[in-house]
Amino acid sequence: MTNINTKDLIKGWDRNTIASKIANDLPHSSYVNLGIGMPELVSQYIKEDREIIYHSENGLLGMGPSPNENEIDLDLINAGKKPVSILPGGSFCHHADSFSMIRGGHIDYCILGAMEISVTGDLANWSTGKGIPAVGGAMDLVAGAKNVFVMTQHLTREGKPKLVQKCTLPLTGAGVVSRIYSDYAVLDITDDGFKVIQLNEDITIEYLQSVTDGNIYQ
Amino acid sequence: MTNINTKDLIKGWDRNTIASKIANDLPHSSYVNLGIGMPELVSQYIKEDREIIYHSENGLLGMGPSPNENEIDLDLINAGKKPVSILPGGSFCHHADSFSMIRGGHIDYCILGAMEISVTGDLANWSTGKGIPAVGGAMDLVAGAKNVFVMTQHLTREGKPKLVQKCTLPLTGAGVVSRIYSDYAVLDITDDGFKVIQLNEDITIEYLQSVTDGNIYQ
Amino acid sequence: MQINKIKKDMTEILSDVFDGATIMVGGFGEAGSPIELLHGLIDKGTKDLTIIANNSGNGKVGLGALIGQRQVKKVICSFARSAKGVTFPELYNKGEIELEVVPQGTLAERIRAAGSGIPGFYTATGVGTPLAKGKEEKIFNGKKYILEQALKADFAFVKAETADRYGNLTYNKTARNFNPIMCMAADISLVQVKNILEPSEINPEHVITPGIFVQSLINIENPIIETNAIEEGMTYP
Amino acid sequence: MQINKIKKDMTEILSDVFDGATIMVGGFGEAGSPIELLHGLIDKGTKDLTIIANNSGNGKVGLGALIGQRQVKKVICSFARSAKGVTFPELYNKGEIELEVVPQGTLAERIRAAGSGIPGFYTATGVGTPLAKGKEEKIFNGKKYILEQALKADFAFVKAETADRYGNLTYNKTARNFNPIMCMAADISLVQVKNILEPSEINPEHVITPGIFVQSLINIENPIIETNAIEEGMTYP
Repeated sequence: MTNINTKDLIKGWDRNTIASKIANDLPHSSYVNLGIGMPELVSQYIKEDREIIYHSENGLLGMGPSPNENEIDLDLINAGKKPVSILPGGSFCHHADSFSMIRGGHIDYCILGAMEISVTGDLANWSTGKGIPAVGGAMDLVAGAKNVFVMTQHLTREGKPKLVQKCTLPLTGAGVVSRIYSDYAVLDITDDGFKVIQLNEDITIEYLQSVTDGNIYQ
Repeated sequence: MTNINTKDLIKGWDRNTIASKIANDLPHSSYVNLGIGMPELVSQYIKEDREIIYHSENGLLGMGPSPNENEIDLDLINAGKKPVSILPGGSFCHHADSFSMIRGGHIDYCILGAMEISVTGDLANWSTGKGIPAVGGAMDLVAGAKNVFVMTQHLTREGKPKLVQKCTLPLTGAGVVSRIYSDYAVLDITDDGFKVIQLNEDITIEYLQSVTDGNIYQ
Repeated sequence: MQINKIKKDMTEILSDVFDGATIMVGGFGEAGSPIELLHGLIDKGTKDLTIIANNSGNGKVGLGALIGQRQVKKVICSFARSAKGVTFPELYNKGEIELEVVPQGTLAERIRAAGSGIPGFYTATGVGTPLAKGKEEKIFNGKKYILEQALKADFAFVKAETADRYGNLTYNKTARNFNPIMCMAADISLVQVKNILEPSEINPEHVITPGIFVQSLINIENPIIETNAIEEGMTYP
Repeated sequence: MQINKIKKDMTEILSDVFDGATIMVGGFGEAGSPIELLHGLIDKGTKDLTIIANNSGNGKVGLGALIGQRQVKKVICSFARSAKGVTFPELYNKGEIELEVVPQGTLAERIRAAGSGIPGFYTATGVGTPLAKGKEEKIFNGKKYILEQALKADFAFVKAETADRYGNLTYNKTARNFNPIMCMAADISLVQVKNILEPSEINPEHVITPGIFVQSLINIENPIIETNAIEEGMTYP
């Protein structure tokens, strides 16, 4: 597998489209932890037919949207340390209780970004192996949440596949990912490889295989 | 060691006197768990020069005295399931948090009754080996409290020593008791045996040895 | 669509409970004991239950009644010798019900562990006693500890003071006891609650059991007071 | 005599803190971070500290300042790569400060375990990753877990919203975070608190940290707001 020339790449779904696909797959009454960054978009695409409760691992259940400038309380922040709000029916707890929710399997869905995802569901998303090592709550989330969804570009900025036979970066967890939402496809991790659940309308399965380092099937 | 004829026994301190001796030995600002029964008397003898906080393992810190008949709330009970009160500065918690206080070494003193105490500080106080086995919180208390004090008659109703070379009954904990307050003496558990801290004014050290199955010294 | 965990009646809230289930029952003595839910189980006739609780029931009310109806095959508890216990001792002495004795703090921590995704932990409680028999030992900093395993359940039966439709709970005084950790440790937590409030009426700082640990609620405004019921000679059914 | 854990000034509350101590520092980012207590440590000049915290400080305020003063030899934390971190990265890149990385939930649970008398527990977090290296493994129900050990400290530095003289604490919103469990895990917990109330003014149902876990309090009515302080270019001392 050689790198793809990034100029030749087909443009896939934009991040809002990916976020709306994930939002559609979260059932009514789910407890969800959205990772910092791109996954935060998901909450904007939840339809009226369901209510989702957001968990932030720093002790906040029932997280609401960013407050107006005049309503900011620096004691009310999310895991990304940004000011947020709390919705009616929300609650605060300490860190051990918050991670009991995660580790105890009470969080239904956790949506995270990825650097690499292996065909067996291994995830690498916390360390490039360089710089100051910093893991935060990622290892707890992938080990504890009932379903771990990855939201990612299919390729790195350098045009290398993120879906790989075997991760080369330090793992966040082994065999933890259940589903991947990329700009090219929605794929499940199965015993037989990456199973395509939905393919971007502009690309073929052959193209998808050519930008994926691991068996793809439909 | 044969049984003592109970008619020949010297009468020792009464339970109120024993309770007041324990009360005097609890320092200001101590967190204390009083076992069900005789140890509950201790709280009546705390002097004005100190404030003691009582813990009840069913999730009550800052336990106060029995309420008046018209103030009874059956949701406010102690570990013996009797109605109690809560003092200003008290708090409620769940059972895991309550036993974190015990197991984590935050309870300074725990005062318990005993069936047998060995010369190495083993305690048996939960089972005669007959009937329905029921341990409650006794094993947690003796394993977790910083200081385990025993409040007891020196002899059983049948005139057998409770202070023994080796316990014959099922243990509550091994090497856990630090001090014994009996009707005959106050004794510390030491490497050399039962060390007499205070002897009842009506009895001799020889008499004390004769009713104790284990080395006594002053 | 709004989340609403409030069920309309006892039949609905108990609909998933099955024969052979393991059920945690909250309460310490009568405080926090979900008597009406237990009576619902008697009405339903669910059998071969394993009960995890601190006690084994008083009189012929609540857990005492359920045991009396021979719906329970095993009790896991810390103290099965209550002054007012009648049904458990009778069956136990005839060898018709099993008992597993667990120290109270170990029981609480094993339940909390199950709810927190901790499969096992070490404790000094019970070391050197008959209750350490068969348990793995390990030395930490020169001191001996035993390995205790998480204790989980299919259902938790819980009594709370207030709730909202999300399942956020508060309790009354020492009726809190095992209830919050049992909500964490069971696959499905069923809660009987005195008062149901609007979500905005419960201060998020004061929630004791967050709704994530609760699946179903039923409003029981005036629950039976066990002490009074036993004094009045009540038996159920 | 009445229990009164309130100290009169920073010198008194910090009097027992010694060179080489292990100190837990509450807070997640700036929320709940005890900045004034940390500045007190800078004034005192205590050295060779091991800090246990979620982060490694922002700017040159609070923990960031303490590290900048080279009073810290080691940091145990989950995330030492904050956007506003300056002093830790500088020393780390020069090899002049040690770092132990612990997953955030494992960090919280190790702290809670220390406070609860649990010397070790098993978790799935980190299995198969570089952070599992050297840790004992055990299989429960066919799944692999690693053994994590309790993490205790000589002192906890904590920030709370309200307190009474017994040391009962409440927190403000997500400023709760690590503070309650750190109070449990330290031999001596030192708390800076915005408001001191009479014991009867704190509802016993609403206490988050019971006074048994707190040794000393100091009233800091208007604590520094880190975000604003950094924006204004504040450095301490």
